[in-house]
Amino acid sequence: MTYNFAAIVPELMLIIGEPILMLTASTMGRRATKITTWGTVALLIAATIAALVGTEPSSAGPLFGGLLSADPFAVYGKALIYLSAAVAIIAANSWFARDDEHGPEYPILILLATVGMSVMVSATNMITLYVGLELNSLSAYILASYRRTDARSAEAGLKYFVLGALASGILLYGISLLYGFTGSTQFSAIAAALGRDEAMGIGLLLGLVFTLSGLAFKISAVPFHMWTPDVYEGSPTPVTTFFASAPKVAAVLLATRVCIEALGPAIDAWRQIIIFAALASIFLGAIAAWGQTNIKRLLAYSSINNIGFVLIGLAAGGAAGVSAVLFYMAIYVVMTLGAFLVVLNLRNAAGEPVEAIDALKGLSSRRPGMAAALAVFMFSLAGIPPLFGFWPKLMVFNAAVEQGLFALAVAGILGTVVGAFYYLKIVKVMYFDEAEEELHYACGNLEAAFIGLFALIVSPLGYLLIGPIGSAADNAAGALF
Amino acid sequence: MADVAAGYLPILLFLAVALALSSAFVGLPMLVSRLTGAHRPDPEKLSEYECGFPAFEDSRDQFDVRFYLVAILFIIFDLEVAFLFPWAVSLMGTGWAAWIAMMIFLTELALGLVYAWQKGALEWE
Amino acid sequence: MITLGHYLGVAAILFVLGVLGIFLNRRNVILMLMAIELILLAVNINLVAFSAYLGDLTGQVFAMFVLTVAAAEAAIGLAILVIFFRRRGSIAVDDANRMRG
Amino acid sequence: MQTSIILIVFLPLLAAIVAGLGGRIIGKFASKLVTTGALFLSCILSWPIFIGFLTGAETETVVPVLDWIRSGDMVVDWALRVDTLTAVMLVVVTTVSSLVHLYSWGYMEEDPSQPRFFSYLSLFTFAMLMLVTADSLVQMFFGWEGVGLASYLLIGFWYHKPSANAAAMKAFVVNRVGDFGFSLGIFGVFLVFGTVSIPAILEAAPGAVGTEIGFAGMRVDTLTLLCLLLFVGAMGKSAQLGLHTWLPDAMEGPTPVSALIHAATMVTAGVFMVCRLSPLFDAAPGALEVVTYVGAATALFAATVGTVQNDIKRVIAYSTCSQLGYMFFAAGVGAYGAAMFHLFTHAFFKALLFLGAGSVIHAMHHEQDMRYYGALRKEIPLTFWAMIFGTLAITGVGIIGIFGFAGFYSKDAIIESAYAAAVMGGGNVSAGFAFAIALIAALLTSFYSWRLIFLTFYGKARWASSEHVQHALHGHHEDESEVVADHDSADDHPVAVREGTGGYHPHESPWSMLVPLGALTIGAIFAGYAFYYPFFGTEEGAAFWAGSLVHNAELVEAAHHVPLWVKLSPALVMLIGLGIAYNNYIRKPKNPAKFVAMFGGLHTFLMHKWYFDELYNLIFVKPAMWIGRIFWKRGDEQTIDRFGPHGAATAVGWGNRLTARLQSGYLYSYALVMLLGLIAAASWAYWWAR
Repeated sequence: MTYNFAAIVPELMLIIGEPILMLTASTMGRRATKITTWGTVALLIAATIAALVGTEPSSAGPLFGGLLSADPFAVYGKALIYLSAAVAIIAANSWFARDDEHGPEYPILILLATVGMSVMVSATNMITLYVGLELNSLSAYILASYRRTDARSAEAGLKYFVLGALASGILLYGISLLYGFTGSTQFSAIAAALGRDEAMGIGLLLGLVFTLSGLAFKISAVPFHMWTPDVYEGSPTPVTTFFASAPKVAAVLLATRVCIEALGPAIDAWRQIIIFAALASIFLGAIAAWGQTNIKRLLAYSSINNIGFVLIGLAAGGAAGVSAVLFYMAIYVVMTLGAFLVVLNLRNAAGEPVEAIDALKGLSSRRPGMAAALAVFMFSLAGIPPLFGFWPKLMVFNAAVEQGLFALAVAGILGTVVGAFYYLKIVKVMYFDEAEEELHYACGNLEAAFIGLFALIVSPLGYLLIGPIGSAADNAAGALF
Repeated sequence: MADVAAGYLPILLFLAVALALSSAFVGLPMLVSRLTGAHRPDPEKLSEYECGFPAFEDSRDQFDVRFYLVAILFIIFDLEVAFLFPWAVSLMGTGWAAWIAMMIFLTELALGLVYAWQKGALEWE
Repeated sequence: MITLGHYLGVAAILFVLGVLGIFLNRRNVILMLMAIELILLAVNINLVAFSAYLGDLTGQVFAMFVLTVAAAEAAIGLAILVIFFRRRGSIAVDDANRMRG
Repeated sequence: MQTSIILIVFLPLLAAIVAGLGGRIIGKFASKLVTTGALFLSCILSWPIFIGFLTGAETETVVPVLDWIRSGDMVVDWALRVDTLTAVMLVVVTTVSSLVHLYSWGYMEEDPSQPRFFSYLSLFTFAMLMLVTADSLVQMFFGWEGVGLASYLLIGFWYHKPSANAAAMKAFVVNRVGDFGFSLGIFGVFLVFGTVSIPAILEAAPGAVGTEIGFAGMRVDTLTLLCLLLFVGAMGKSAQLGLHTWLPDAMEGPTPVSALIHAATMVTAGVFMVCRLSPLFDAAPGALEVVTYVGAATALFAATVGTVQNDIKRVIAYSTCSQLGYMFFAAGVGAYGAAMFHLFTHAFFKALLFLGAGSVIHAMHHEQDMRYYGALRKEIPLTFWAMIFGTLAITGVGIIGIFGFAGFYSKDAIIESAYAAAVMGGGNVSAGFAFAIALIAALLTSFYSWRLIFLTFYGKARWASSEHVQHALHGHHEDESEVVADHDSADDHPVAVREGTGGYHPHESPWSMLVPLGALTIGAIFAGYAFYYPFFGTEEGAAFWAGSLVHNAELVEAAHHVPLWVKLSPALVMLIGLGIAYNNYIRKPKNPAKFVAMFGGLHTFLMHKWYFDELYNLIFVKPAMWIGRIFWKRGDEQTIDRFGPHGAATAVGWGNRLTARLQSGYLYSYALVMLLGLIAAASWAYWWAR
């Protein structure tokens, strides 16, 4: 047995850096938060570079006896995850600034979650999958209830924990059945066993269904989405920002890898389930978002809605479908981070963060730049051309049409029409309503720069990025086939 | 049938030994105190010992939340030890790599303990 | 003779009990934590039974991981519960409904 | 030519970005200068291309911009395609847009957020240019949505007006319905032909004649289905009957916007699309018939409603709707050249009428109701003459064989084509229907156009009772200091106040508004005369269009040789319309009131625009309200009203209530939903395995 440590340098950096930062922080007193924040950001950026640079073909194969893989698919996911986690950490900095709760633990917890996600996207074995997933989840539970003085935060943590534990129980039960009936926890071995059996036994089918259901929880696909609005609303906004970005990428990529690499030969068995989840997510997300008054809740339904479109790409399968999924996630992360960054910087007269959609009234006249950016993100999330958000939607529909899933694409397009309503509502409030109360926008330069950058990416100028992102996504998708 | 029962004989022996030992631990101090004349009962001493709680209260009464903290720390360190047993059993076959891996694991646990200590999580007050 | 089927049956029953425990119980969140442990136990029985049946150690290794992760999970669950209790003064499941819609 | 094409398309985008992002830094004057300058440059570059196509010096050119991605079989290169059809659109779009930019200098003078306005205008122009230069359907859809977005922003530009706000929403939502059809059409095309590249589709279209496809459980003709889906998109964008409700409401936007977007360019996108895909439509006679009927019905419907409107802009809006109907049925009978010709001339005279109306509104201090106008001829003579020429053009005044105003040629071409198509090849019922409607609509057009002129410029002044004018006189309006000054001077020199004026003196608009009016007047006079043969000649047409649309030489030739009575009939009905208008609004101004008293039912019917909004309310909104009373705690009438006749909105509202109930906040109910999902999936898998 050989140990190719060179291939997991990004993870090693994070794992070794984490206790060092934590112990330094615990002896540093007041400056600890600053140290861990920027130390973590630096670590994440370094890990991103290491991940992107260190992909020589020799490391692409199975590592550690097939537990992990550092193929382009994993690298694509890691780069996205590390960068969006770094943005989430930076975003928290000024938000927490005015209360004492921003301990040095916050970046550390995100760092731990990031290690978990890193393992998730690299896992090629059910055991690593589970360990990565749990490392991410356990950190996430704590993050959700991070604001100890806030009853809503505690409630969010509790709900997330109970439902998350139930979901991982379901997932594990499914994995145990898959293990029992295929004789392995290795993705490739499971696929081989599935390919061998002409008719699938009921045990195997149940295992497949349970595994997918457990994963569906993490990507908050309907009907396993119930936690999402409550957790998004209750968690401190920077945490919500984090939840909406990196873990979504990790979970979607993990689900994709499981579906293709492990369950690929059984595509006929899971495709219908994914299709149902996709359509249910699209429509439920769009419909439920309609009446929301809290912007974080609205964005939660928006993420459910968008995950539905991602699942269309997954249901299509094939290299084109997976590539569309990967592309979608990249753009989705940018849009959602941008939207949350704007929300993070809203303050009422007393300096309290505001979350009500009504608070956005008249934003356009006070902070036209901010309002324009949020409008761009909203239209882009709705997939209205010429904004960039239109393109990934087109790609998933296209992948579906190519696979002959014409009805699915039609229903998806109908979904975009329905979905446009609530995004429009935000724009309407910002541009067409008179301001009621004095609002402050404590937007630091760094945040403003991020907002500007993200807005630029999803603006029509983003289409220039189709080439590089598209080829990276294609390359990553190619690694699964 | 007899064969199966024979297989459980060691357990029966264990039970017998355990019973004997625990009886001894309960009985001996009582016996010794009587013999040495140290037997001076007062209400405090006669009340049932229930890990820090006054006895005979409503069983649904709330625990002090600090017990939970201790419980949390205990669970972690208790169950991580579950790794040690298979590791120890198979160490001959798995060699130095396994030894290093376990040391890293234990160091991590120790770091966690240090952190908890630093934070004052081990103080009762 | 205890066959694989028996083990799987026990595990399935435990699993169902655990799941039922989560959504039939409306009083106490602690009971929910116990129900979760029950589910994980069912999984472990499955894994170990399969491992023995297949003559493959992976299942038992997996069971060890599940066991330890479950411990960490329980610890975090308790911690969240403590926070929740401090804010609400109750651990009734019905009280966790400030956010909805 | 390649460079100039790139410049034409991207200069407006650049200007929009500069004015939009840097508007605060460079100030409003510089932003106005940048956007207007860029547009004029685009315009100057466009005309040589158009003339090149006229003289035959230019040929079809495709400028690749970006390899715009491949995803599996779908290859979308981003290329700008310029052929004759595009050249025509380029000229129309850039000319009208640059003039509207200039006009807005004067019209938006007092608006506080001018950089934003000009940025939107330029952005719109860019999107429109993207639409007309599209080489693939995806690219066209891109521009299509872009113009919709810009239109939404511009209609709602005066967002402090709740009606503008509602109108913007309505326009956006109705257009989404149309776009849904369009996007289905695009996917259908991709499914059938395996490509979205327009030339490739058109090439493959004849091969698909007679094939069938499964849709909604039925077997239907492939091409008919595709064309109808695409046409739904055209209907939405071009405000055809059924999806027309947004256009009149869109008049809430600033008048230059109405001129640019809702008269000359965006609303004609549907016509352009049908012409661009004319080989596809031509291969689907069933779809063409639908196009003809819808176009003719719209022409009649909008013309009738136009006769009773009192808001000057709404009259012109319904007129636009009606003229778009003309263009569609021209395309429907196969005379694509005539449709494009009318699109071309219409752009000039309709933009002229809108800008003229804007000038009147400007003079009358934002009063838009014609009942408060009258006798403005002397006060704003230049505007008056511009409007007169616009009216002469739209009503189609001219003498056969000698000279006529723009509309004379293009409208006659359409009417004659309809007649020719009706009698050709054993008779075509839909074309005959269209021909009859066209004559009636022409009469109505003449009537309402002259009614507008007479009510506005002739008769007695009726300004005094206008609230807006009153406002101006008493200086309540802060930003109209100029008018207040006028009023003061009137006080200083107490002259006899003319009856009905209330002492108000309308003033002619500034030069920046008059110059565009002059330029468009030239277009309204000569655009028909100058370009009749290239657009609608038998041989010249074939040479000019050069295959960029289907040129049915037989039909065109037949249209040139229709009987004399057909040729004379448009002039005749025009004169009748003029006569009725003159009789009722100049000679006997009391007649309309009597007429209303006599035919109260008809008048009410027209005033309510054939009860379309009411019908939609009844079908979509009322049931929703009823359901709403069950599910809504507080009746959310506002929301529903705002989104009006849209089943989707109400269904969403209803579903939302349901999901909110599901999301009860209780942990166990969440767990239950998860469990039910799990059981459902497992049962499905079990069923599937059997």
